[in-house]
Amino acid sequence: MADLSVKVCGVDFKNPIIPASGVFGYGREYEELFPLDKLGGIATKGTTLHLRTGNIAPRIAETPSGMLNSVGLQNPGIDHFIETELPYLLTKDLVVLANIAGSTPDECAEVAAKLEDTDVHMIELNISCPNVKQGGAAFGTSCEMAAEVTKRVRAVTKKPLVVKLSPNVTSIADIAKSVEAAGADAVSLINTLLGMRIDINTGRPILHNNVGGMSGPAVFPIAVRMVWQVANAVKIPVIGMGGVSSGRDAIELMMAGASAVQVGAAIFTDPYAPVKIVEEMNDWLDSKGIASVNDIIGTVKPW
Amino acid sequence: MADLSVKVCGVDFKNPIIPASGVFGYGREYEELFPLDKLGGIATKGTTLHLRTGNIAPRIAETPSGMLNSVGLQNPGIDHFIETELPYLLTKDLVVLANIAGSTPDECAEVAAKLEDTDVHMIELNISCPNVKQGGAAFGTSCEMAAEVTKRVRAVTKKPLVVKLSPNVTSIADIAKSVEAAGADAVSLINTLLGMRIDINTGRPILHNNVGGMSGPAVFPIAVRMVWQVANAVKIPVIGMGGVSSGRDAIELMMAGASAVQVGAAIFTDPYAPVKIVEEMNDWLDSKGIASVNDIIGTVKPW
Amino acid sequence: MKYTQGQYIIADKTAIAREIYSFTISCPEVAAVACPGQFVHIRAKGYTLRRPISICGIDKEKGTLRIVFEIRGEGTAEIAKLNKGDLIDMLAPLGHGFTVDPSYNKVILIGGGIGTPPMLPLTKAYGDKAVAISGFRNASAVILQDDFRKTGAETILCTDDGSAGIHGFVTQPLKELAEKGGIDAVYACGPMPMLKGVAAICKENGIFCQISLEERMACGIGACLGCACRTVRNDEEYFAHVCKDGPVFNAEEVLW
Amino acid sequence: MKYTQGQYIIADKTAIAREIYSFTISCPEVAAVACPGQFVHIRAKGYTLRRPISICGIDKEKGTLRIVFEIRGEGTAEIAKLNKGDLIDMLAPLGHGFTVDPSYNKVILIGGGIGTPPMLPLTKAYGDKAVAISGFRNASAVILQDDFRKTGAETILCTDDGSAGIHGFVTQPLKELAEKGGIDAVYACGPMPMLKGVAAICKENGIFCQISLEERMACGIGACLGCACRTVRNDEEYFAHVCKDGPVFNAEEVLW
Ligand SMILES: Cc1cc2nc3c(=O)[nH]c(=O)nc-3n(C[C@H](O)[C@H](O)[C@H](O)COP(=O)(O)OP(=O)(O)OC[C@H]3O[C@@H](n4cnc5c(N)ncnc54)[C@H](O)[C@@H]3O)c2cc1C
Ligand SMILES: Cc1cc2nc3c(=O)[nH]c(=O)nc-3n(C[C@H](O)[C@H](O)[C@H](O)COP(=O)(O)OP(=O)(O)OC[C@H]3O[C@@H](n4cnc5c(N)ncnc54)[C@H](O)[C@@H]3O)c2cc1C
Ligand SMILES: Cc1cc2nc3c(=O)[nH]c(=O)nc-3n(C[C@H](O)[C@H](O)[C@H](O)COP(=O)(O)O)c2cc1C
Ligand SMILES: Cc1cc2nc3c(=O)[nH]c(=O)nc-3n(C[C@H](O)[C@H](O)[C@H](O)COP(=O)(O)O)c2cc1C
Ligand code: FES
Ligand code: FES
Repeated sequence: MADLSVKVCGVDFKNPIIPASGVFGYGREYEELFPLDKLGGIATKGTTLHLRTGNIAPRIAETPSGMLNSVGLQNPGIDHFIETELPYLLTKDLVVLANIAGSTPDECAEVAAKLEDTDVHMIELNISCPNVKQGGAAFGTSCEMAAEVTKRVRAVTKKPLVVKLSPNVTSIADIAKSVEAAGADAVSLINTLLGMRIDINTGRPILHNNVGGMSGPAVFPIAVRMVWQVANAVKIPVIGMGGVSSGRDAIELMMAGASAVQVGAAIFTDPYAPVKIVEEMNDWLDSKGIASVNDIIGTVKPW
Repeated sequence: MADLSVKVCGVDFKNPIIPASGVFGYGREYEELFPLDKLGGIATKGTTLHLRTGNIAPRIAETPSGMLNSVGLQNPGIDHFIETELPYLLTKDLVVLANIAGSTPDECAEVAAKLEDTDVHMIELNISCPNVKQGGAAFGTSCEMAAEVTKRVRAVTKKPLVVKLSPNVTSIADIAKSVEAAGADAVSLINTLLGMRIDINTGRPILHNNVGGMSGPAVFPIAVRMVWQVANAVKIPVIGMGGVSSGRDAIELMMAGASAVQVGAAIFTDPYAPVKIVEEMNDWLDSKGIASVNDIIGTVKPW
Repeated sequence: MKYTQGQYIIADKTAIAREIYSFTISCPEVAAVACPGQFVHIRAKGYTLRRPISICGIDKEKGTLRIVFEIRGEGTAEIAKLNKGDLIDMLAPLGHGFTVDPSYNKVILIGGGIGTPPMLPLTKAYGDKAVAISGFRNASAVILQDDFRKTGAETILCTDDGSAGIHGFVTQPLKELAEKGGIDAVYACGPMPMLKGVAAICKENGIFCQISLEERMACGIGACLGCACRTVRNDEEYFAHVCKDGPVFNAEEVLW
Repeated sequence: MKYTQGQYIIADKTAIAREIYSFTISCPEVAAVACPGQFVHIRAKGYTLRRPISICGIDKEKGTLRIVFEIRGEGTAEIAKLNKGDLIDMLAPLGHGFTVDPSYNKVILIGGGIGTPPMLPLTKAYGDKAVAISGFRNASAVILQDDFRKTGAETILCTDDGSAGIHGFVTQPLKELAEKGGIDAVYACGPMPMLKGVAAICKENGIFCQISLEERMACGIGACLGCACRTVRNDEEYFAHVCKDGPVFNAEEVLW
């Protein structure tokens, strides 16, 4: 048994695997299959100040080795989260990352402020949702906006602040440096890549939102590259994600520089994916005689 | 038999399918399998002023539904192309797009100038190769640089000038508008997305160049989105590519706004892919009773 | 919701029409809790998303489920390649099924095309209290009529082109029966225009109506919010999810 | 280069060691033109890139090819799932094979591990003029020794751990034979360190040496420039491509 525990900005994870925001709800649905405390943490569904009904369906399309979604941040609002979902999650033995979003820096700060008096472990500020018109991706695609929203949230919270970055940018390393300078304790990446599918028989985009966020195995090589670039650009920890579907993928992302790994779309293919990934990582480390998963973080040797 | 012919900036293609630059060499190798005049055109391997030996191997890695390459613009130089490859290709009944690149705007212009006295049908200026240190992607990721290099090439050529765009940008529509304003007759997209894979057993990137360009079916939804965005942003024609592997894909890209379609990585999976795609497009159009492929270009009806 | 994920043996496979297959799957723990109107979420090798397919038969004694599906695209084509004896990967049973009320004396069950399979276990539940109306494009698309007859229900067959049964849509016999009166409930599954037509007739005649909806799904269990469906509950708009709140909804709740 | 792409029937499949399979493939037009040292490029269902596998046997009369490959990753695992009677999609024959010179009187053929299969047809071509040296990790990894013996060649078996044949590397017997003299050519395929060792011994002893290299490939036919290999030709550096200029190179041309 290798030691799988990691520490990310002072927070202890029993293992580095975390279901990504948006794919796992608030965990309840998957409890039917396995106890949540098998997981290192959970990133909860992106939550805004007020209830959001999200985009009109269809919201899901399939792509080669991946999928598009245009859920559009449907969520019951931060108050509901704090009252109904968070207390339950906090009874479990895992790290809770509250994923938050907003249409303005003010809204993001207001949401974060509401979490300040809770026992939530970390805040994951989503500045990269491609599926909402205002805020969302716009924050994540300019260094200034990214820094601005990070600063505002930083000002209201002492919780470890993870800023979640968009891959739909020319230089993700520059955005990462901006949010680091603005006070982020960590960055997480990647959010989804903007994509589109058309039903050629109807001549209509499959998604009612026309475009949506692509995720799943297809995006994995882009995630590896971005995690590597960002890990080399900033001093704060990086939480990696994007297309991870096996223990080998998680190890690859950690070698590229991730201190912990989130798992998204793979859960739709196999709901046990996060649990299996933990086991596969352990088996691989054991087979290599590596005592602790910390010994592989950022160890890739470039040519 | 539907009419598959299309016209792109005044050049007639008997059908809209073109093997993409870099995957098809100068066509000779594939002639063993089928006559080149089954194709609408051919985009030749990216050619620079002088011979380039390219990057050190490994240059190829596989990814879910895709691949990475880091060939690094290996080519025999423009003079060799003009003397040895072009005359042969011009004996065939298809449109020849000479794909060119350079480390500086000057070099690009010099290469284009050399083609001015040849009978090549179109120039495809690659401002987006992620695999070379200088020039390459750098030109394609800033509106100013993209416009600058386009202007310089425009100044020396009267040939239809297609500028090939990089997907590794925050707004590909903005880059497209810049090159349109700078005198491009058409744009082609997408080049490859920058990605990385690591061999976890050696702890080394699989590619000796560390990172490489991702292509293949995995990137198709990104190509559809970008073609759609660019087609809505510019008035010049768009040549679409990125992950096309079937007649349905080609039709989808044309509905999104492409006037012609290039096929890259799919040829590695099935060398007959471009020929089969032509047949599949024809069959689909016939089955729908659509008389001409022109009737589907840009017809997607957004919600 | 009680569901499991597992690999189950395909006990039987039959092609029942062109590109339409019937699988009998041995999955006692699923069969034990499954209800008419629920669905299974099937993994297709090589594809990221599972495919939702309705339950078409539940044999609690034998511990088997039956599904009937049509090849519509790449994923269903991949699933159709599985053979008797192979393992099928399912997340099941999922969703909220039909309301079966033993006090009802006469119910009408309507299936259109590949929407007929989920009506079969419900028809079985009502037996001779049921009238099962099925509609298809043409004679060669007709499926499951023997199965419906075996339930003891009265069966009515319609085809769009009249090549089998009544020439016309399922809404025709429904309208006649509804106007005659004495119907406690109508249940339907099929294409959207059909469901709208059915719902309208029921509303007009004040008959309780449940319909089974389709939407593109990812998780299948209510976690991803992918399969939104606009409904009204307690006079308020409610963003329901087809996989969890449905696929069966009371017709009056649905915002078409 | 004369090659074709097609779907060919697998006439025979055998597991010859742990995770190592031998396929006999009925492909008369490929067998007719194939030479020792060439390879086939096999499509693996669900994967973008084909897998290059050396030709291990050519039966021009029966119109069959033989390949022997090891499961190394996902693609070869997928190919290994194919069974006798199934179709295998190949682009073949590809590449530049070994130089077979009838005037040679004594040649040494060296295979290391999964590099032994391509040496078999070459050994057959030389028959009793050949000494076939094979090296493996251990006894359980040993393959093809009966086949080598049947060619009439003298065979020498080495294992790294001495669990079969000579304890040690293939370079040991090679060195002895080379120093004794009378060798016209040495041919080798196997891991890089082995090839380097073989090339060094041949250089020292002035023996003509050809080696078969591996590189990651996309097209397999010289079009994509993916499989670069640094070589020297006519005293100039030449960026060769393993799929077209190789996989067999004269050892002295290779820049290691
Ligand atoms: C609750 C429910 C029950 C169903 N029951 C049956 C049944 O009993 N028999 C049957 O033949 N079909 C049924 N369907 C429809 C079936 O799910 C689709 O035909 C199937 O998903 C299409 O997949 P594909 O691989 O053939 O098509 P593709 O076009 O390759 O699928 C691409 C993606 O779109 C989704 N998709 C495409 N069409 C539909 C659709 N109509 N509904 C939902 N998702 C879709 C797929 O699931 C997949 O994610 C049901 C759908 C739902 C939602
Ligand atoms: C000319 C040539 C002849 C060969 N002959 C044989 C043979 O006769 N028997 C045999 O067992 N193996 C042979 N190999 C090696 C074989 O091609 C690889 O083991 C195989 O491609 C690995 O694929 P995978 O799906 O198992 O691994 P994966 O790691 O899943 O493959 C990922 C990608 O890397 C490539 N790759 C991985 N390892 C190699 C490698 N060593 N060489 C080239 N590409 C690689 C794959 O082709 C694929 O594109 C030969 C290779 C070459 C170049
Ligand atoms: C259905 C769905 C909903 C998502 N919702 C959110 C969200 O609310 N907030 C967020 O930060 N990311 C959201 N994401 C992005 C994921 O958290 C993750 O960044 C992305 O999917 C890449 O990982 P993957 O390839 O493993 O899925 C969502 C992704 C999916 C597929
Ligand atoms: C091996 C390889 C080499 C390439 N070389 C070039 C090149 O020289 N010039 C260029 O403009 N694009 C080059 N490309 C990019 C392709 O032309 C194309 O834009 C990209 O691969 C996306 O299409 P696909 O997904 O169909 O492969 C290359 C792609 C591959 C796979
Ligand atoms: S499919 Fe995920 S909520 Fe319905
Ligand atoms: S693999 Fe394409 S040139 Fe060798």
